[in-house]
Amino acid sequence: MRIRPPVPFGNCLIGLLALCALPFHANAGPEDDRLVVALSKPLTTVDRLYSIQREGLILSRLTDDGLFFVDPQTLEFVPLAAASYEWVSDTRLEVMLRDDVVFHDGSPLTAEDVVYTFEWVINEESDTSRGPVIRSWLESVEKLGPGKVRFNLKLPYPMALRDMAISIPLRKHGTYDEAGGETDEQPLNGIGPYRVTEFRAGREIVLERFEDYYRDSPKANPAIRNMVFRVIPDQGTQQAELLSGGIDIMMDVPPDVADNVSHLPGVKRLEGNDIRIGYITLDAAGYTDPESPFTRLKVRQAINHAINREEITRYLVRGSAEVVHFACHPRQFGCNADGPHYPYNPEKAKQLLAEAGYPDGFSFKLWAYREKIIAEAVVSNLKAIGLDVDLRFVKLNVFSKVRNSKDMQAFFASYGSGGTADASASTGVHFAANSARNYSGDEALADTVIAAEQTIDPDERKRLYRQALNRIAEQAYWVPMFSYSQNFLLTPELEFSVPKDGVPRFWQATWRQ
Amino acid sequence: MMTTRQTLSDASIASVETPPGHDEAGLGLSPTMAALKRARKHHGLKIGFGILLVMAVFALFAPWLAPHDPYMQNLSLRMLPPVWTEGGSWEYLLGTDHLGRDYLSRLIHGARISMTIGLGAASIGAVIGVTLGLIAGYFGGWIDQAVNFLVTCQLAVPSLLLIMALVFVIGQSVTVVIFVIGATHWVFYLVVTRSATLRLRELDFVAAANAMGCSKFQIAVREVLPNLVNQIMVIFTLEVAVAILNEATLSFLGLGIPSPLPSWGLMIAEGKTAMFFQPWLVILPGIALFILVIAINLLGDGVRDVTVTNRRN
Amino acid sequence: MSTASILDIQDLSVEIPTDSATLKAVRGISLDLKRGETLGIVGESGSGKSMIALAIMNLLPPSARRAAASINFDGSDLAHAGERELAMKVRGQRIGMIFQEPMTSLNPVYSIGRQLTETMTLHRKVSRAEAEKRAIYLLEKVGLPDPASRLKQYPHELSGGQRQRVMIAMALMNEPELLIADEPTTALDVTIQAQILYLLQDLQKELGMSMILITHDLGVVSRSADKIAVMYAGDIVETGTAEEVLRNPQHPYTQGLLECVPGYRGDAAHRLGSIPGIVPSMTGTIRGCAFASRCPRVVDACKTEVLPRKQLGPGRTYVCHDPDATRNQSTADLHSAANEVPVELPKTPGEKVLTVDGVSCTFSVRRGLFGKRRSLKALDNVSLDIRKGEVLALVGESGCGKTTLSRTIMGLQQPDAGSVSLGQHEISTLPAWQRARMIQPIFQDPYSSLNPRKTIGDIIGRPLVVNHIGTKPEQLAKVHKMMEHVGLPRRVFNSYPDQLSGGQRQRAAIGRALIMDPEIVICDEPTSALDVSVQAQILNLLLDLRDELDLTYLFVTHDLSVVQHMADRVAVMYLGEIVECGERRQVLTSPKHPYTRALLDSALSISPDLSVPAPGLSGEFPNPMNRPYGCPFHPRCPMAEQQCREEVPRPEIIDTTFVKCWKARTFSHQAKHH
Amino acid sequence: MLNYVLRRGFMALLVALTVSFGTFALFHFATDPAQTIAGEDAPQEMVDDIREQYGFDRPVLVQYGDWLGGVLQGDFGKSYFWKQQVVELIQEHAKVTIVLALSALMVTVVIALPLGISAALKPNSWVDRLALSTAVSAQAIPNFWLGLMLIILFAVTFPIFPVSGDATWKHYVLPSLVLGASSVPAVMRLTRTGLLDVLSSDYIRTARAKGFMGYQLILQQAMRNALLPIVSVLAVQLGHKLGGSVVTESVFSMNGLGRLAVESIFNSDIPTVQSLILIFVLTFVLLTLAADLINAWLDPRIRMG
Repeated sequence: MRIRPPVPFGNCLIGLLALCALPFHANAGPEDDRLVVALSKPLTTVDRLYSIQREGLILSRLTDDGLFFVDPQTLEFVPLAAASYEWVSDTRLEVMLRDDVVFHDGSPLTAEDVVYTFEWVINEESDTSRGPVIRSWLESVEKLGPGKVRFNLKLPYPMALRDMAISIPLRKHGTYDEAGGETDEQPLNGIGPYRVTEFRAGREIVLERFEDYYRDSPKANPAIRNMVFRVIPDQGTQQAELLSGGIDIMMDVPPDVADNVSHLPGVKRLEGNDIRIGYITLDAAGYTDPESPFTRLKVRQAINHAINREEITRYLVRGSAEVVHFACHPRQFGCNADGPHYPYNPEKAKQLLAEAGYPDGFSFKLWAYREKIIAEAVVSNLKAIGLDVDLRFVKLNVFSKVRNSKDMQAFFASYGSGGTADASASTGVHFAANSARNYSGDEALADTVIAAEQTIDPDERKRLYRQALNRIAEQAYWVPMFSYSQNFLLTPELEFSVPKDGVPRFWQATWRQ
Repeated sequence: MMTTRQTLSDASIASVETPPGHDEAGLGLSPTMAALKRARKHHGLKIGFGILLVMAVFALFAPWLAPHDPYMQNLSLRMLPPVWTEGGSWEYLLGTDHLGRDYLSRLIHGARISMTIGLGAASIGAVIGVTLGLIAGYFGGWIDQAVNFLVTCQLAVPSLLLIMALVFVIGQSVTVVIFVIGATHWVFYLVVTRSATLRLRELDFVAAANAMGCSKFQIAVREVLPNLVNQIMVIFTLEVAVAILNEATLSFLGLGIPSPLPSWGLMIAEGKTAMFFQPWLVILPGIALFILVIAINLLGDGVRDVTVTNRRN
Repeated sequence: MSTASILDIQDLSVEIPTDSATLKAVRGISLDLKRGETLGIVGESGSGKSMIALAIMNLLPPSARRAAASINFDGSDLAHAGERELAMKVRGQRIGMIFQEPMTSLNPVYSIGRQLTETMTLHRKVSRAEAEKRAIYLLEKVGLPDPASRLKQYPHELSGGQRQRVMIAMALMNEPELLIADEPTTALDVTIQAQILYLLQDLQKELGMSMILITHDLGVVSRSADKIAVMYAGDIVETGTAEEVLRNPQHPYTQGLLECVPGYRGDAAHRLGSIPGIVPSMTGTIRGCAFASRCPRVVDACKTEVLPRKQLGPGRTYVCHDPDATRNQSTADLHSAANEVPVELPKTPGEKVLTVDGVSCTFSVRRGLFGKRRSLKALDNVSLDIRKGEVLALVGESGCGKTTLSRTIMGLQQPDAGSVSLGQHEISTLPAWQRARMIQPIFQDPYSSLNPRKTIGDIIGRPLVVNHIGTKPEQLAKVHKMMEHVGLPRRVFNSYPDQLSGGQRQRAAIGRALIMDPEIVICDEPTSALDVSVQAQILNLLLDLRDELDLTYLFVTHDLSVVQHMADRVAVMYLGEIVECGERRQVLTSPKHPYTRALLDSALSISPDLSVPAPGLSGEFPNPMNRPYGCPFHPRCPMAEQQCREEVPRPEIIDTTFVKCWKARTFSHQAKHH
Repeated sequence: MLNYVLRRGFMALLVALTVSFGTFALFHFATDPAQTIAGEDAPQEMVDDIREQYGFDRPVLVQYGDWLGGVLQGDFGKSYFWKQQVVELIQEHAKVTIVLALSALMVTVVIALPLGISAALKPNSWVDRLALSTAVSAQAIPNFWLGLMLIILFAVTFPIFPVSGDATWKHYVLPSLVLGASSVPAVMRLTRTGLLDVLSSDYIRTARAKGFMGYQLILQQAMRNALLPIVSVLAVQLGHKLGGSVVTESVFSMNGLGRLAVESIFNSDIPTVQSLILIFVLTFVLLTLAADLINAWLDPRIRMG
């Protein structure tokens, strides 16, 4: 990687530093034990049950605890508010609760609260964001004793712990009743290590360490007392604020910006993993046109050979990003296949095209909704083998509309698996029969994927996923591109590390002494 | 109906001057010649025309004049600075962008896009606006009311939002941008055409045409329209400038010209994230835009000064 | 009345720089005005007469440059006074001014009261109440009824005549010693013109003011002015008393101008004199005499030598070489051949070519932003016929419906009731092309009647093209022939209207009207936008063409001297009705309707020995939206009785004249004994 | 008068309905609001569920009627994207836009009027030339680019004003400048030509003949007439500024209505888009109505007809 110091505007450095003198906001930093985090996208609610945004996930890891959580080191699902659990059968899970967990309002967590939370989620009326997913596997919840609940599943579902860990924070009995619920003083009544003291929708969320948090939680004793999440949609502003001390950390920094800014004094760069992968889906099923060139294997293979994934990953994605060869993130459970790789080879690509009957190429639209630079680089690669590509770069909602109505010949997209280190979240989501993202039209493959999702035995699951992934690679349904890398910019005073799944856990942050 | 009688007066300077600049034989210059004569003395017009000519040459012959292929990516040569700064090279005079494409070549090709969009959109606007204005002004009555309603609708919605919504929903492409900008910039033509038509309709030469048996269509097209040409021309140039700025704004907001086409607005948007560190990425296309638009505006103002004479009416 | 000078202008010049050259609007004129006198400055458009008026108080447009040896106004030199001194002490204080356009000369957004009183309170310590008192006094003086309530009104609520009265009152607020009236009546109807001139004359006498009256109308100046200065091309070419100048003109231009006025020579039907050529370019210096190129008496010396100003007596001067060699040639003499043969009186009336039968026309008009639609009856049961070969003059003031009638006759306006027939055919049933070949218009304003984007050749030939008459070469030949007919040189074929003078444009308009060989030509005030000398040319041309081409004219006009000159029969319109219609001689010498009488009285012929007659009509031309009940004329009629207020008069025929008046018989009887 | 206001009001409603139905249909046919509500990574079941739950599968007319019915009862609905009552959402964002629009208008007036007036008083002088070149350049500078240049300038060289956000009055200085500058050319030119026209009119000559001169002539005689067109154009300009200063708000990251509108468009947040359109249209029509009424007050010809 070639890194150039920002010479032409060296004085910019001084200027940006001068910004520090400005009384922007109450200063962040160790002086008042206050960590200010910049959010690019506004959060419209602090209740994780009603938000699926990534920002919501990051926040809820501070304010909420579920029965389980994802261990940042191993990425395994381990008990959190639960003391222990036991699979009574393939479809029956019993969970024992801790007895020292209290809500932010001081009341203790009881089995009633757990039952209430899950019943609320699977109730159609409640309209929670994760309801449909949970309903698909959870039949009912029942209280077995003061600290014991039982979950009755509709079918064997290995990812139940994942869902409980990521999607279902525990709520106090009656939270969503007319009378109960949120007030201005207490926007959220969770059991996490931080409590919400102020919530200004779309602008700011203020958290304070919850001193009554249960001592033997893996998340116990966070170092920093106050946390503020400020919504600053503009990257440039975030940079200026970071340099002037208005914020302590910014996330999702584009690599170019990270390169530039990290050379200024007073800024530290942190690179981290992300479980997100980028890929191109090709209309192998011929949804757009039964005669579509993409229905031919050789065309799909040609495209796989045409794209210079190494160069794109190295120069554009950068950081810890790696080229991926299969339809999943290598860190995910079950993501180990041995099917064919397609190295960059434009000559071979042209040859394959000719063999498929397109010596002069053909024209098609490539749809994309994020990382325009990469999309452009892909287009450039494809043009080099004689294809006439029209890049349709659109917003997500348009993208979805067209994708869901199966009107795309090819699209570049990415998927973060909701931070789940399991192939079911990537391969499963993309190749299930009912998935709008599935353009393979391969029913056998869909069956394999479903089978993997409903199998508890880890080895059997691994085998099924290998089978599916190899099939995808052989048929070249996808062009798997790369895994992402995350860039953080932070004040050097902050000590913080990025977990493997890419979802920051700010309760781990500390001030450097 | 209550017409004030035309009167003899030497109070107004205009009538002293009519007919303007008689020669010995009592004949003045023809309108075209007179306008050309004035044009030669109009500095703004000359400057504007000169700049435009140069830019038009660049736009027309971009493939031959640009040093590189504007689409050619070289990922290992990303964001080179311009030649005059440290690290710049003569190979890439104005540096490269975030995909390693030659910035100068993209700027030159960008002139093409701006001009195409400007001319295309302004023409579409002109066709819509002039037609509606002529119809509304000439026929009046409920047609005028209906057109007026359309105008109110058009004016009441913030035009940039409307354009954005349309492009967003229809999809991005050069054609779509041209049509959408054109279809939302006809009010100015309409208002001017309509009021001029209303005024012309009352003039006696229209009555004379009526009396000689011309059809309404003939009158509107053969008698009224030629008299609007000057004004339409002036509006056209100004609307070209407006359309170019609109396109740049749209592209800047990410709803205009699709990548990888080198639109100046898009280039500014792409350079924006790095604007504190690679400011040329933002400054250069902006200057190009500014020069093009100011040249068009100078030309437009000049054309107006030159063609709109202080005639009697 | 003292004989001391109140205003003495020496060597005044005005220059106006334009895009291409500098226009010398006034070229070193000198003038002298005695206290209590009225000086009339006459000249055609472009002669620079208004510039003098503006130059005296330095009110010229910002670009204009004024230079003068001195402008001595009662001891103070206005030529060298600063702007501040002029504004504080002279303008509106000692010199009042009235402008031509009453419609635009008052500020539309302020009330009459404010505009009147501020004239007094601006630079003097006068209380508002005092100023208002004076305003009310003056408004009454200028003949506005109910003056106190007028103060709250705004200009747009008043008619043109009323506004001009307000302007006069405003000019008089500070009892000025000198009143400058720049074409004060040109924009007004004849009856109002007479009223205003009478008022001015009256006030001047009463207040002992001096006055400068600037006008193009020789009739007006002959009645109102003590002394006259004649202007041509920025110079004063002749001065003297009104009597001297008008009865015994010395300068060939003055002579020529007078010959151009219809009715100057008394009898009606002879050819008018005319001045050939056009005014020379006012840019650059003129060598010798400016009039030389048009002068019938021109000799070589005129074109080169500096002109002598010849003094005939005190205040009686003219600027001319007055060459002996050509002493007996005058403009009139040039046309003596034509003059000796009076145009024949119409032979026995021909067949009816056009019949208007009971036509009514109503418009609905919305006034203002908040107004409701109201109906306006432009024509009320009008009947008329025109016979082959005659000239029917349609006379009336603005708003009387004469334009609507002519449009209806041309088929451009659908009547609500009644019909217009051309020969045997009703006009609405005729296809446009057929109608176009039978009836063609000539309009008032030659600047708006020709499409500025077409060449003269195109314009004249257009009717042929539209109606597909003849082949291309035939059309071309016809256009050339027509241009010859109307006296347009061949080389203007490819010129645009803007390149032509007003007279040439009107000739082109006539050519366009005649190229289809129509039976009837409707001339809608064809000369009222033209200068007198050009008017004469056009009138002559129209009469010549009638004889040559056997045409029938409907001649719409407000000018009775033109009617006198042109018409065989006359129809007088008032508020959308024809109130009198008959043979020209009958109508003009023994009018049957009081309105016709009043029109005749108001028409000011050139007679320096007469003054402006006292107005015979009260009030203003009414708003057509509020038609009076009964006889529409009754509010202004000096003879109105109960019956006139209640019943619409029945039409009747008296001495072959059609008339609509309850009092017609008594009136014509009275008139005979008058 | 009342009749006139009612007629205009009716027109406004008609316009608002037409436009809002237009947008509604447009979005209905081209985008999938369900995905917005569900989010980027949402699984299929969730999106389908939402589509059904919100009734996006019903005919467009039914959906529009539903929404309109709510509006008539004062219920503007809940934002799909923000999960908040639209009314509250708009209230929050409106403050920024109103302050920005008004201060921008002030900038326009403060620059354009004096410049236009002095240019008209001394045509062809250096002031006139300055005014005209200001107008020509301001017309040619892309608004967003001017904003970026100011940000670079003020972030780097003169860090006096903050370059983004809307927290304090200081945050409004640069955006107001940028937004205000965009309407300077139009207002300036109009002031200049309007005043020139008035000054060359007959009634000003009359006033001079009465002894008016200098500032008295301008203020007491000419200004009121010259104001008429300016009032109208300022109303239109203010209307456009209130109607979402999309560009300025984006460049300076201000949470105004313009950005809200853009975000809502991008997210197919139909209830918000609809309500905003309704508000923009009504604001515009009301402002032009107000301008007409002010003009009627200034000019008796309009007042009395």
